[in-house]
Amino acid sequence: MDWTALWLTLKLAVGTTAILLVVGLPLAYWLATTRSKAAPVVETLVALPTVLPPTVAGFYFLLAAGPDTLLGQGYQTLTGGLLPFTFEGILFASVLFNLPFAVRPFTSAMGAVNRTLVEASWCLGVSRLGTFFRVVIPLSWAGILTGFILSFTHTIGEFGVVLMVGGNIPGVTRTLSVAIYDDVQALDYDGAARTALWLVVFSFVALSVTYSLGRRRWSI
Amino acid sequence: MDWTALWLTLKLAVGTTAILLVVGLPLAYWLATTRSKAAPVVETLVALPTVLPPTVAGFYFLLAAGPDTLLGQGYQTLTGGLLPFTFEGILFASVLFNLPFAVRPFTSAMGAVNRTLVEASWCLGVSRLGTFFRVVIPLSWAGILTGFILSFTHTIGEFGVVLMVGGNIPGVTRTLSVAIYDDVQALDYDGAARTALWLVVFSFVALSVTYSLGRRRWSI
Amino acid sequence: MNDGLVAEFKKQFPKGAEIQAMLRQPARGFSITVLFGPSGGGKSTVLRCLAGLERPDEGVIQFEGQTWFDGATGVSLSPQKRDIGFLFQEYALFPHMRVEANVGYGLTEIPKVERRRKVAEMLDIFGLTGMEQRYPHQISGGQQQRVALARVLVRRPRLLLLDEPFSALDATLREEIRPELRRILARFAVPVLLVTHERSEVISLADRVAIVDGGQIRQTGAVHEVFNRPADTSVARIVGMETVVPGKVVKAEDGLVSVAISECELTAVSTIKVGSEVEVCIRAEDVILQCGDIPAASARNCLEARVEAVTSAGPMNRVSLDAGFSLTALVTRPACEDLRIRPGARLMALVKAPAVHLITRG
Amino acid sequence: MNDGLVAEFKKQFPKGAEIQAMLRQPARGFSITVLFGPSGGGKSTVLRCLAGLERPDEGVIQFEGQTWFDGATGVSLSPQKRDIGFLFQEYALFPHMRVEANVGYGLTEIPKVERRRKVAEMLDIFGLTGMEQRYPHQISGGQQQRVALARVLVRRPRLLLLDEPFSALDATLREEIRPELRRILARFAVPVLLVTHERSEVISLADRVAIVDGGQIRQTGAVHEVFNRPADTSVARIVGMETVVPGKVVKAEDGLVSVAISECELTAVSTIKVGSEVEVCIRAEDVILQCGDIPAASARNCLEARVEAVTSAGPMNRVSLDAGFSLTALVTRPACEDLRIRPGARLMALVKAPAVHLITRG
Amino acid sequence: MTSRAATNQVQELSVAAAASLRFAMAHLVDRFEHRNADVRVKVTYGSSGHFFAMLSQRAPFDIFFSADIDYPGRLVVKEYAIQGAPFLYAIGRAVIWVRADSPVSVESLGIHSLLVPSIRKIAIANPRHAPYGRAARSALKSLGVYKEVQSKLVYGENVAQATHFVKTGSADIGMIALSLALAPPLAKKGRYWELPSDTYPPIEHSGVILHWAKNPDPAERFRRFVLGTEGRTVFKKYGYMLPGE
Ligand SMILES: Nc1ncnc2c1ncn2[C@@H]1O[C@H](COP(=O)(O)OP(=O)(O)OP(=O)(O)O)[C@@H](O)[C@H]1O
Ligand SMILES: Nc1ncnc2c1ncn2[C@@H]1O[C@H](COP(=O)(O)OP(=O)(O)OP(=O)(O)O)[C@@H](O)[C@H]1O
Ligand SMILES: [Mg+2]
Ligand SMILES: [Mg+2]
Repeated sequence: MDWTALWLTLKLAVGTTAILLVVGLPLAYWLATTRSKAAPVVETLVALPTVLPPTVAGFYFLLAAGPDTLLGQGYQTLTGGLLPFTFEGILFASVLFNLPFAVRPFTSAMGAVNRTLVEASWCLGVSRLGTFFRVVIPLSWAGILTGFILSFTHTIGEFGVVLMVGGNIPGVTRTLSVAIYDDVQALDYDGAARTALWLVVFSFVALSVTYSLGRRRWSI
Repeated sequence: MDWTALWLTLKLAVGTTAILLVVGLPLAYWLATTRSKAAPVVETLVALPTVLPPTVAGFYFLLAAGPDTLLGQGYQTLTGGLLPFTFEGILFASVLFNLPFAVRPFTSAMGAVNRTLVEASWCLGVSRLGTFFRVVIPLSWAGILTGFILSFTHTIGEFGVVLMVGGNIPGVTRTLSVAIYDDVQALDYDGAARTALWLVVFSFVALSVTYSLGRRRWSI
Repeated sequence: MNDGLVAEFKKQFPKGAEIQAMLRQPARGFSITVLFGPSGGGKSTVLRCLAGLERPDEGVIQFEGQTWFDGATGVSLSPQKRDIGFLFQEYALFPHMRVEANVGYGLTEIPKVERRRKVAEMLDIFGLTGMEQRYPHQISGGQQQRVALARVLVRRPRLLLLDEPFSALDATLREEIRPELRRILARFAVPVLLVTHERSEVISLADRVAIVDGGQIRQTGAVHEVFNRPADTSVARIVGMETVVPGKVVKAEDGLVSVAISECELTAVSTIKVGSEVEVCIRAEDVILQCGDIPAASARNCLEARVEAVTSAGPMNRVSLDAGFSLTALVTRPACEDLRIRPGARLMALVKAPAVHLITRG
Repeated sequence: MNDGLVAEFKKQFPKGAEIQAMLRQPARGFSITVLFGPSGGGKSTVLRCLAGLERPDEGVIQFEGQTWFDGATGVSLSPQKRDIGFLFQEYALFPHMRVEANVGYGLTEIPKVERRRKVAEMLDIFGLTGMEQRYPHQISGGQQQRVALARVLVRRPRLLLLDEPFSALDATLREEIRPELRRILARFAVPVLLVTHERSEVISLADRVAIVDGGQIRQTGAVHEVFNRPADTSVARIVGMETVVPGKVVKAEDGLVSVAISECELTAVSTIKVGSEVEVCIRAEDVILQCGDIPAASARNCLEARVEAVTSAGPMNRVSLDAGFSLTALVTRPACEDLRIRPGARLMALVKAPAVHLITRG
Repeated sequence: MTSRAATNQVQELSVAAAASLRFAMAHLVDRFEHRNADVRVKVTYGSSGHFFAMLSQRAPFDIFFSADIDYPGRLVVKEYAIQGAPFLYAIGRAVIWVRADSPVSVESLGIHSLLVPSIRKIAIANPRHAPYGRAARSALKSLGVYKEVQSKLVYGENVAQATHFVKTGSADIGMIALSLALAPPLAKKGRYWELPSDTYPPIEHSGVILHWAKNPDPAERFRRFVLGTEGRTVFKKYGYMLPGE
């Protein structure tokens, strides 16, 4: 078992979902409540990266974030480094690539929240932000859990983008899924199976716990 | 532009989502309404394929559906052929691999349907099945749309499983995403970019239309 | 066997109240049984158990010889198979359907033209014409309640369960709707179980009443039985003090009718036809007592009465009278002294014609 | 400037009704204005506009000198900034919170102990003790309504907007809750706008009443003004026929009180303190008219009266009397003939003490 | 003090190597590290195409061993390499491979084993970009069976994937690298017949040292080691031909 790869995978998956929660929840709420004509366009843009093969998407990400581009140069002046082949790079790419798996479920769940309850909260003097946290989020909990689980598992399994953007550097960007992929490529079927089994067992436990905890006790 | 690949991609994406709707909606309804202890386990099993790298998942699918296994032999006696390297094979694998992207959003949306409305329908003499179609599905529409969009786009972009299970046979299993991947591998960046642009534009239009149509006019 | 509704069951909510029901609706055909009682008494739960939405822990529910639920054998018919009409206290309109589609929802088996006609008729009755194309969130609370009512009534269920069908309607509207409701129900000949917390609604609607309080059905019977002879003080507190006696219309003229009750005759304001069996209701505080001769008075009904009992009720006394039928009056304590009202005393009871409320049955 | 609520606005629903409101609540401090009218009249919409949940198309809403809405300048304060308490007709309890959390929801800024105490006090007042840990779907309809009421009242808003606060409660409970409500409201000195479709609730609660029908405020004023002098027939139809006059309690003894109305004195059953200003309500059908001398009668109030007008009302006649104050009686047509009731005639009007309803203000 | 001295001395060498080289490379690294205690070699395996795309964005590798000659050539053209030309270190050999349990006696039938009627699918690497795929296609053409078998071909992303197809039983026979057929996981699991080397252009494996190499000295040392006798022995053992042979 490659423990650094496991650790890296966990870091990537947790980091990605955490960022997706922070970025995705407000974005989803905006999408769910706005009447702006721009909303379907934004939703479409969010979903678009998924239609490209991951490796190719990663390739374009490399191109876009490379040292020759404005983006790359901007990032370089800000941080002194480049995104490709770093952990930050795969994290960033992973967030971008998992955006629809989080934002879509968030949006559909928030759109289904009873509008009167939001109004009730406002009339009880609770700010929009407070209402968002105390009413909208709990009431769209199932959808948020969905987004969470989908982006978490997808991040764990994803290797195309990570491989391309991260360069498969052990301890930095070599995640478990990349490792398993390598093992299989190297015909090390037993090694791959061992790691995969570990991954599956670990995910099974994590998901089971999440699902059990995620069941709600109240009813609509 | 590789028109057969486009056609095949469409066929695969439409076929996958269609099967996911047929299989996923009842499964999701069961998951959303049951109190069975087995539910979290089933939900976890559904989500599990996603934690494996697609190529590796495809590899295990090949192992499981090969001529040496019970599954493979059973399928062979039934249909006279094998699953690997056929359109049916990639369709089947694609359904399996996209299951969580459809079932999870379906489940969370159906779980949020007001139970009293279902009861009201029953009391108006409408069967469980009728209620499912006339009340549950319309009321979880946003979530169903989410599952639909996520699995559709993910099927379009997915190439790991398709490549492994399908063997990249032109006109049979060579989808657009595989073609783009090949172009990039062959350093035909212009060709890849052209195809990718097509794919993106096509998806953009399709998604925008879907999103615009999918907005509901009623409120909860 | 084939004897209407027989229900006898128990339902315990986890960490909550226990609800016990013993209910019989012997009559077949149209008749209204009202479940009446304070908030939280268990009325909705009883209806939900009858509808098959809640599963009792034990007991039996039978309707017209068919077993709907049997705790012993585990039989439990689905709501669809029970063929009931259930009006939810919270309306439960389908938010994704327009008013028209909501009302026509249960009418799947009849042709479209027929369905449209029936729906339009119902909407007309409930004053909802012109709102066919609105979604539930685009109509007012009372309008929503009427849509829910129309949706239940447009079908022809075997049993109607209505949970507070008029709570969001104003008095005028209620009075317009009630006779329509009776007309429809009588035409379909369906028995009705109706929940309310309004005393006036019990008297104006019920053939039989079941008093529900503290999770139990305290008393069941004809309205005048329960209202005149409450089984215990909790029922008495719930029903208030009312005279409810059966009578028959013997004369009708110019908007006024004469009703025969045992030996007496009372005048009431009503347009009910001669020969009708009616329930005569008189509020205890509407009865004025006088001694000696009575000069010309606007009160049409002067009854000779004998005092049977005097009981204290707060600052007032409750006087039970025998005026040919049992009549209750509520008088102030000083008046009791002035008139020397005590058991055995004879006096005149005055009741104005508009204070005599007549309720037709059937 | 600093003069309570001034609202004058118009709201047009797309493809729906147009709602117009003109409303002034001049008094500061505690006072109840009731919006009264038939279902679909526009009551909820008026409240929603005042709360800032619906945006009027034009007009102005000002409260205590602060502009809440101004169609001309586009000002529109958020509901939070208006600092109101709004009770929704459909309760709008948070399904994911227990009763306790629902009630304490708006109390974020005070310490936890204090919050618990306040919540417990409210639950006690509304008879909800023991249900703290239940979710809304685990309590009955009436209990839900009380939770919603408690949730609004536990805060100290500057203005209360209550949309049908008692529609799911039984009479006993209402009568228990109303004085508590008054007590709380008087303590907080908040003005209240309350929607109802129950006539009795208007009389028992309102200081001022606004009749809402067909999307418009038809008449506004003190309850006795509106009820005794309806501006047009639609208002008259809505308010019914009632006598409502202001009076003052001058004697109280043993559960009975004497109320002075201009020159007369009436006896009523009440525990109101001497000196209180009250609204005296007498239902037209509770007034009995007699000619000549009156023997001992249980009716405590015998008033000399002069007939001012007789108008027909269906099978009955409506008799307007001057008994020192204006009093309306409803009598059958034959009685009118027997007693020769016509304008100018003098006779006695009998009203039983329990039929004199006293409502305290303030 | 000692540990600090150690860290100062030990240099890390980042190697990007084609996946098909894994077994030979592991052996080489072992030997090299044995001799050069001051160098720690970290090898990353992957598709040569991927590496090319990544190296075009200056992926932080010191030395790149490709499974072909094209990608290193392009890197040289882009002036990303230290030398003016890629170094050629081995030449791949292609074989026809079946699982040990296959009824087809590939050793005796040779190219005709592809024509056995029970063969339904033949796995090769994608000729578009995989060197062994190109070799397989040329061999099929020059042996005159391409037309006959074309409809039975399935294409792996690379030669490893073509091997998976056969290994899992999904394809009945495959054209793969000798180095894979000899690799420990497969050595006893299958039988093969080597394609005559004149039926396909040589599969030249070459490499480059990147000009941004952090440690050019060990990289150069490793290159020389690989090209030296010891390296040649290893490659030979793992089923490669050697340049100049
Ligand atoms: N799911 C539940 N779990 C626990 N207790 C419950 C549940 N549902 C209802 N109850 C309790 O059971 C009692 C009866 O409830 P029910 O809804 O039948 O009352 P009701 O008579 O309809 O009252 P209302 O007039 O207020 O609607 C109430 O005290 C209520 O709190
Ligand atoms: N969103 C809407 N779109 C169109 N019409 C509406 C909308 N909301 C309400 N209405 C209409 O406006 C009128 C007033 O509605 P409102 O809810 O204010 O009535 P209300 O007086 O509160 O009635 P109730 O006593 O039945 O609750 C009704 O006729 C209703 O149908
Ligand atoms: Mg109830
Ligand atoms: Mg309303």
